[in-house]
Amino acid sequence: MSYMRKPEVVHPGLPRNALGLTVRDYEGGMSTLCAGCGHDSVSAALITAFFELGIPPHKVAKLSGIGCSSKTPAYFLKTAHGFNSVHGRMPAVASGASAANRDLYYVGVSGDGDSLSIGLGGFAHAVRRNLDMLYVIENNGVYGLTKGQFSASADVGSRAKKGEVNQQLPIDPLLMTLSLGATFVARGFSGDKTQLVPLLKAGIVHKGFALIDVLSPCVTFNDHEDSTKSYAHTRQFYHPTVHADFVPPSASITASYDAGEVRPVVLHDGSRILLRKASEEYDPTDRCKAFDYVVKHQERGEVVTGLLYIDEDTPDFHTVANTVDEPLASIPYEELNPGDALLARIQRRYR
Amino acid sequence: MSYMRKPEVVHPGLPRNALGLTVRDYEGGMSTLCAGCGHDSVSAALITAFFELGIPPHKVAKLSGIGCSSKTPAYFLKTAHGFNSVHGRMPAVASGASAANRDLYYVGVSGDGDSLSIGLGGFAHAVRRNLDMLYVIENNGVYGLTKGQFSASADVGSRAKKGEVNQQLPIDPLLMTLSLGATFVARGFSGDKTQLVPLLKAGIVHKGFALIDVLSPCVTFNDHEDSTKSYAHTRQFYHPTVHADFVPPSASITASYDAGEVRPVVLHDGSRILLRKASEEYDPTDRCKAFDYVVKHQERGEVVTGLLYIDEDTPDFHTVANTVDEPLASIPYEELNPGDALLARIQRRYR
Amino acid sequence: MKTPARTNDFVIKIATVNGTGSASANSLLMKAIFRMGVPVVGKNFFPSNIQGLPTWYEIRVTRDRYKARSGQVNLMVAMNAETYATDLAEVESGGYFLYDSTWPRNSQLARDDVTVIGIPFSQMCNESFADPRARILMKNIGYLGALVALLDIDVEVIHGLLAEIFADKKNLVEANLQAIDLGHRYAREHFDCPLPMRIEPMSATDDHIMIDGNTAAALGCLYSGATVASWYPITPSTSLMDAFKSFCATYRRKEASGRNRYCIIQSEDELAAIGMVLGASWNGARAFTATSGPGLSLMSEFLGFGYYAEIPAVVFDVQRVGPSTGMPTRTQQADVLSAVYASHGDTKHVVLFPADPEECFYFAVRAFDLADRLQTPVIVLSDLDIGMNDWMCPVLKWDDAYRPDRGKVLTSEQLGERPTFSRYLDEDGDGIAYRTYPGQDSRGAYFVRGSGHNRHGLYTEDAAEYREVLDRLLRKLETARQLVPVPIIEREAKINNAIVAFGSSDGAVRESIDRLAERGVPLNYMRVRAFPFDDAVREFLAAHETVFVVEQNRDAQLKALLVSEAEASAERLVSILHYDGLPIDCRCIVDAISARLERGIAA
Amino acid sequence: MKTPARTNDFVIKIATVNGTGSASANSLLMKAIFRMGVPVVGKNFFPSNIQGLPTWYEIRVTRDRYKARSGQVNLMVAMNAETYATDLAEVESGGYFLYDSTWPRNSQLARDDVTVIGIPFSQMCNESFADPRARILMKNIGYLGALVALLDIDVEVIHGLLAEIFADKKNLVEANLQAIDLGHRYAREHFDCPLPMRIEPMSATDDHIMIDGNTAAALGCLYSGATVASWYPITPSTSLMDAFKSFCATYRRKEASGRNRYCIIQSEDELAAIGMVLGASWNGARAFTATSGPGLSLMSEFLGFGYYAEIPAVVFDVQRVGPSTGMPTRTQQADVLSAVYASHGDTKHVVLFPADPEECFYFAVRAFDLADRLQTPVIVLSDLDIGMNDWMCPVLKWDDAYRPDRGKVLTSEQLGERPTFSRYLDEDGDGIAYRTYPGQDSRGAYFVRGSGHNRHGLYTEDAAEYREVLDRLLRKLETARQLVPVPIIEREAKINNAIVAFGSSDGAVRESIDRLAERGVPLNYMRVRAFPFDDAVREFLAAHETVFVVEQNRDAQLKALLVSEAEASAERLVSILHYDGLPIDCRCIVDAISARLERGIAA
Ligand SMILES: Cc1ncc(C[n+]2csc(CCOP(=O)(O)OP(=O)(O)O)c2C)c(N)n1
Ligand SMILES: Cc1ncc(C[n+]2csc(CCOP(=O)(O)OP(=O)(O)O)c2C)c(N)n1
Ligand code: SF4
Ligand code: SF4
Ligand SMILES: [Mg+2]
Ligand SMILES: [Mg+2]
Repeated sequence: MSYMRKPEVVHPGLPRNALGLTVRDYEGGMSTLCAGCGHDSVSAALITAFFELGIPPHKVAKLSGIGCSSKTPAYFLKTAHGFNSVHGRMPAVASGASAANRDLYYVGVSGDGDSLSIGLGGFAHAVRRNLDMLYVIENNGVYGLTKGQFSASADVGSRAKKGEVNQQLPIDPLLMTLSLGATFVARGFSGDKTQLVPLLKAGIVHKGFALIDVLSPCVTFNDHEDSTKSYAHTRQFYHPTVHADFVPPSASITASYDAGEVRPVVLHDGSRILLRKASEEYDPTDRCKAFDYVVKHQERGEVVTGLLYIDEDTPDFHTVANTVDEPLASIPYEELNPGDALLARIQRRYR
Repeated sequence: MSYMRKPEVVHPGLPRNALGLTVRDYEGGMSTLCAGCGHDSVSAALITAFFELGIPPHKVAKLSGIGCSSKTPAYFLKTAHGFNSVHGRMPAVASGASAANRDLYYVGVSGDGDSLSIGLGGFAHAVRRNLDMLYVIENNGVYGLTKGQFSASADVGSRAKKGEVNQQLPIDPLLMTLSLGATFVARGFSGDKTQLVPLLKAGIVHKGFALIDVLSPCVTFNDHEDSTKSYAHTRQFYHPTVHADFVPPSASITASYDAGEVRPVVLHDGSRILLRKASEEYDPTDRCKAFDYVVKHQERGEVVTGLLYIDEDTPDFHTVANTVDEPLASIPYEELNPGDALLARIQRRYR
Repeated sequence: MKTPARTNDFVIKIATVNGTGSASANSLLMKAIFRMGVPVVGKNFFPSNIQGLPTWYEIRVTRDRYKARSGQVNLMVAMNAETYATDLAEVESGGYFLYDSTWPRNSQLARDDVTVIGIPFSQMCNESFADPRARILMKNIGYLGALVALLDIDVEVIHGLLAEIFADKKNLVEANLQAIDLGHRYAREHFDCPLPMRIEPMSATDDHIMIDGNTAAALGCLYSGATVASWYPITPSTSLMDAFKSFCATYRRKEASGRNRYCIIQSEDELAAIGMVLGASWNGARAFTATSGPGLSLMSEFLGFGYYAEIPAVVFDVQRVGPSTGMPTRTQQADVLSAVYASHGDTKHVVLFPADPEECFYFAVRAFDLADRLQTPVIVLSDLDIGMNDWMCPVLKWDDAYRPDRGKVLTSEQLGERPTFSRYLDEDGDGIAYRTYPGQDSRGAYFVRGSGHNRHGLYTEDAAEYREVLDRLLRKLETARQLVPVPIIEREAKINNAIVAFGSSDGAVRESIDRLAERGVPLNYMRVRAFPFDDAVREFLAAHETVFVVEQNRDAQLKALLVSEAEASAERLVSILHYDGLPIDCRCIVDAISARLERGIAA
Repeated sequence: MKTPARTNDFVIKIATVNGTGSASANSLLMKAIFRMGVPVVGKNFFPSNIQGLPTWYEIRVTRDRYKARSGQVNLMVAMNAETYATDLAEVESGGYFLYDSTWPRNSQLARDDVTVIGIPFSQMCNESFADPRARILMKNIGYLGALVALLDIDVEVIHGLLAEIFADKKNLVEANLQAIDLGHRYAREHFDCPLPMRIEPMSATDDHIMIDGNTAAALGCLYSGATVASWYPITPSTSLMDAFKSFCATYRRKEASGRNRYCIIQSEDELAAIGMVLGASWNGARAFTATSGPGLSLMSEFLGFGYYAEIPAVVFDVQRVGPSTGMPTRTQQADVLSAVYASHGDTKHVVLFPADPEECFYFAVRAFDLADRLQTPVIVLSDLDIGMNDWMCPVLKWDDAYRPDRGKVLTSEQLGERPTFSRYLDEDGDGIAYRTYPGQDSRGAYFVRGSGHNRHGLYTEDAAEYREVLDRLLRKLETARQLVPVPIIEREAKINNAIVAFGSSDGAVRESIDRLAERGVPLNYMRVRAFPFDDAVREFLAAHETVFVVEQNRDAQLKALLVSEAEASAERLVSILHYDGLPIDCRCIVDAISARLERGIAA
């Protein structure tokens, strides 16, 4: 974003967050997506989440690959730096960026094509690295930008706009990341902002890799009858399992919950997630149970949503890398230069 | 392999298989791997498996990527065609080869580096395609050929020869392929041929993608103390779960088993696998249970082996592709040429 | 203001918003003119998104059968208020500006030298159609109706086309006719019809079709006997595979069983796509992939493998604007160097440069024959302009006597007759060794590898053995030189200067040669059609004083190849470069050459 | 048979089996000679496996300070019976063949003109050492002992070296001394020691070190202030990252906390490695990767992105033998074209060509400065010969006044002072725009993209806006031309012919110039050190009648660039190509030039 000094006109009545900013300060450029595209709702939810968390926009780095979904970082937080990389390679860019500056909030936006086809390997390795970032897959079962081919998340039996019926097994990002030891595994729906916004907030604050698979229908190529990723089908078979309320560090819990119904999880910065479970026996800290739960519902054609698994203990990328607290990019050269004298000393071993 | 007409001297007493061939006919070139390398034992097991199954060597296509493991197709079945591709891309080559000729037996040999790092995406998609092939990962926790860096299967806490201790989560090919809907998921150990050979046979005959993760120690870079992929460590923590006896179609079952102990699975060609389970409640046709079982034992530091999951029902790649029975590569041009007259007809729509 | 009579020689440009269904109206318009026997050139300028952004369609009516854009617009059909200003500015003096007068026009939108025609399309459609989607769609048919009247298009032809298009949906014919009528009637009632700029029937399109290069290439693949294809979707190559898929579904299904005699794999990425092609080709099938720039970059490791392990493969690179993701819906010819030199190490590929859809068809077949004969990847460099625009081409012909050249493949029988088989031995001195297919005979077994190997296909690190294979590959490239399509040369002995070009620049170059000839500047012409360069290319370059090399890229990539690979002397080559993403027209060529020659004369 | 006295001027070649520990004995031998003040050249020829295959180490003792192989072997230490025959054949007439006489030698292994020296190393070691592993290892030290006697090497120097190497393992010193003594004694007792071919102390190695290029490059990265590195292991680049890692572990750990001031990521593949480097550089760190040919191919999509989105990156390509997987443990210079043109579209990269480890160090630093200044990827093309062999180099110097050139980066303060910020605007006319780091200031925010963008960094599909950026990138390349290392030129006005070379061919070329001068063939010399080519390159090429271009590749890749990118006239450039995987020596150059000039005179 180039900038010009132009005072923006802000409605005086707009609510302000802890930083004194309004939601306007978190908006982005004008979307060029199709009217009704799920992805625009996800952008809106991200705007709300960052606004409500009160994170300064310039402390956020937005990253993406290629696809309609990957265009969206242009449509939120226009005053944050962004990196629209090449197809499927955003996880690598995010890893390098994080290595250089651990002080920023990283939010990656990708598509099911970008992450589950060309980018699958890189995605899996970012999970393995437990890179501290929010990773959103805007999942519509198709390659929107290239006009509606099935993606790897297309369900068996789903029909394409042109008539073809998919027969290949879908890759479920939840199951895959659970198998890889992910530390935050969630699913949302672009059509349910009430569920999505707290999920996003929790993912942003989670120290480690937070995957949120967001069902985000493609109105142009995958919103017809017999598509299992349409708005209608998602609404019908959508199964909220664990609702996550996000409570910032300073706030006290105001809503009243029935005892036993709510399970709090404390995040590294003192925020809490209050998990409200649809089913009594569900345990969002047991990855085998989460796996089983997703598979069993999938077999019934149901799409479970919510924060399905969380683990705040596995060390994140920088902890394992044992890097200093200071961003590497900010260390002055004077502290990095080993000096002339040392160079002479080092070279003794080469005599 | 170039050939010269040179009658090979065969020991007259050597046993012959149904085709009248001896095990010599299934051997390969001289290995250039380190003495004691696990991979050589896997080659030996493959020789036995193909010999015992009585498959004509020229009906086998051997494929691999790059690495010490990927060199091994040169060391078995020298009279079969082989394809040593580039690093991590064997699954793609296998997919194309299979598309062209569904009549061959495909055996892919890869390493943990080749399949779980650079080749992860392609590997996952071959699983998803349920490509009809045997896929062996010779897993040693390191990149052998590039001198011992940790691979993505290195366990947390395992120490490298140079002293570094791995702290990154391992990618377990079993868990990952289970999450992707694989139809045959097994683990063996290069040091246990009794278990490995029947697994390989079952994998060869299985119609669909048969993954066998074979623990195959690298004597040069990962066989020291504090390595979790050494011979000693593997022997100690190795946990056979489901033993698979392979019974060819014509044979009758001769060994006697206690009732309830054995569960037969019939393969598409009439062969049977007799599964003998270590634990009563284990069910090798339930992928969630298999997932749970592997994870739980892993948490205890145990490495489960055997045929952990099998599904003979999911259609394989060619079934989904609805291709003719005849290999595509063998269809004469005359049957493929739509002809001049039709070309004229087709072009009417472009007027 | 005088409007010159421009019968059958003018350009219509239609400005709309994408996703509103204007594409079918535009192609209907173009086809109608074509069916009236009048040559046309159609270019679609569309954005890299799915819905809601400006898009244009340009139709050149060209009685002189030119193949390129003229560089002018004579009639603008402005259906997108957002772009009114720039659209109006683009009209040539004496031209027309047709717009939707439902809403009042900004008073600034006026030019003395352009006739503005307002027709209330939206209003008429809103009054006539109830369904909101139909209202949007029919607006397009409405302007078509107006144009029928204004340009004197044969209504019967339009009716015929509609009947064909909606053969299955008769009820739609009705609605369309109604919309046509709305526009038609309004135009006749309010304006002098036809305009001086009009269509008059000719018979210059007999034995021709209107087809895009991707479809033609797909037909070529079908006729070449390709059975395996693998690709990862990328604009502008996607429609090639779409077309192949649909041809196969119709013409390659075994009737008795309904089973497929082909296998098309949508792979997980381009690295896998080319890997699959190599696997299938190794196994004896004809296999191909289609991609564009970023995909070609990703394929480069495997392309080097194919070169060195000597496995056939056919790759269509339908070029778009680079570098990087660039402009996916714009055209360029900037992958020349990356195609020829794809991969590290001493790797050089055979590359074909089709100029139009017709050549896409024939070169597709040729590419498979070359790949099999030479046992190497062959890259067909098309581009978005050729691949996605409909071009007028002579009807495609097929000779049923054609049999694929599968190259030097030993059968089991032949293997039995020979004492030895060495996969990489140059038995015939042409640099091409004999291969075998897997699954046939153990005596033909060998282990393909991208690592160092000797003439027998065995692993080697021996300096001399390694070199032997590498030197043979150079001999093979010499053989390739003699097999690839020769350049098209138009030459008169007494002319000293010339133009060299390739691919989709052909039309603009030919037109500029006519224009320059009119100005007394005669030029010879050579269109290069393949790499490695034939001797005729060398000879032509050496024989001319100044050679203008016309390319649609910034870095003069063909010129770089001509000097380094055809030993052309750089001083005599003058680059004319066009690389803004729009298909080249003759004006930039004429201007550059005129300027240069004038300077030359002045100097 | 006469053996010429060759004091300090001969070649020892040691043939062993890999995995048997001969490497340390060989480097001990070389270091001892070096410490005696005598210049040496060491080359390791090892197989692409881990254990059990033939391997050779060549040490040239060169009082005249040549830097290349001589192309001869005067003393063969043949410890591998499997290669006896070829090893013997390789010895120059008048030379020596030292072998393990424990087992009887095949009678055919004899040459009239070579002195065979048999010493029963295995037998002696078996008698002296109990541990089987020690028996194998000590055999190597045994032949070292024999060479000490035969070549008159200073035993004290050897003792000193052993004491340093085994500073922590004193007990090993003992065993080694014993083995040295075995060989030494046997040689003195059975043969006339020293041979006429011997070492005499000099003082020609003061202020020099023996270092490999990968280690030197890693030191350069350390001193340049690089903090982030990402790579995927590949021979022969792996040791670069290994060295960087070990330097960082020692010199970049914060003492107080034990925490790292660096982050090295072993990525999942090369595509990710370069992606991480771009991510880190975008975020303000100095970041780099190291790879070899196949990795470069895989990086090509991202390299084009870096070029177009204008993000710094430093890539070391330590070249090995291509095409494809090729011979990973052999050397070549065949990635020139793929490096310069990496990626589809109009992409051209800045490439540096270091000639030896010393230049690897300085060019590493230079590469980071150039990448930051030019905001673009810079590729440093080293090769296996430079990267993995120990070269004698002047001691490396560092100026503590050095400060990294981070290029045009706007701080928050500077942003505050300006009315606007446009990421891709050419404010200074040098083609370089201003950038900002993320995390600093919202006013510097922009969205990096590889898709079409305008001067403001905003998405565009507009022809003129697109072109503006592409044209500026060309201007930036012009600026690069003025910033990259200038060629090294050795030139006398009256000499008409010249050699042009780059990288590791330097030593062989310099030696051949001496040889040819002796024969009365004077030649000028230019070593090209970077792309894009400086004007001095153009001028030099234009000023000579015949220019021999020496390259270690098959396809004359530098020559191709010189004619296409420096407008050199192809007719005057004559290629001398060496590409069998072994480091070039002067003989092929001398022979080719002699032959050519004789032909020239005859013609
Ligand atoms: C290397 C490469 N290959 C192919 C493409 C073409 N391409 C652009 S977006 C896309 C798929 C996007 O699908 P997805 O990630 O699901 O995003 P969506 O558009 O559905 O939101 C493809 C294949 C490309 N840009 N780069
Ligand atoms: C593109 C590419 N990158 C890197 C390499 C170098 N390389 C060769 S083998 C290998 C790793 C092999 O590890 P694995 O697959 O586990 O096989 P192993 O040697 O352990 O059996 C690597 C990184 C290569 N050949 N190609
Ligand atoms: S094509 Fe689909 S995914 Fe893309 S913008 Fe339109 S609705 Fe969204
Ligand atoms: S290095 Fe390891 S994996 Fe490679 S051959 Fe030796 S033991 Fe086997
Ligand atoms: Mg999608
Ligand atoms: Mg391994």
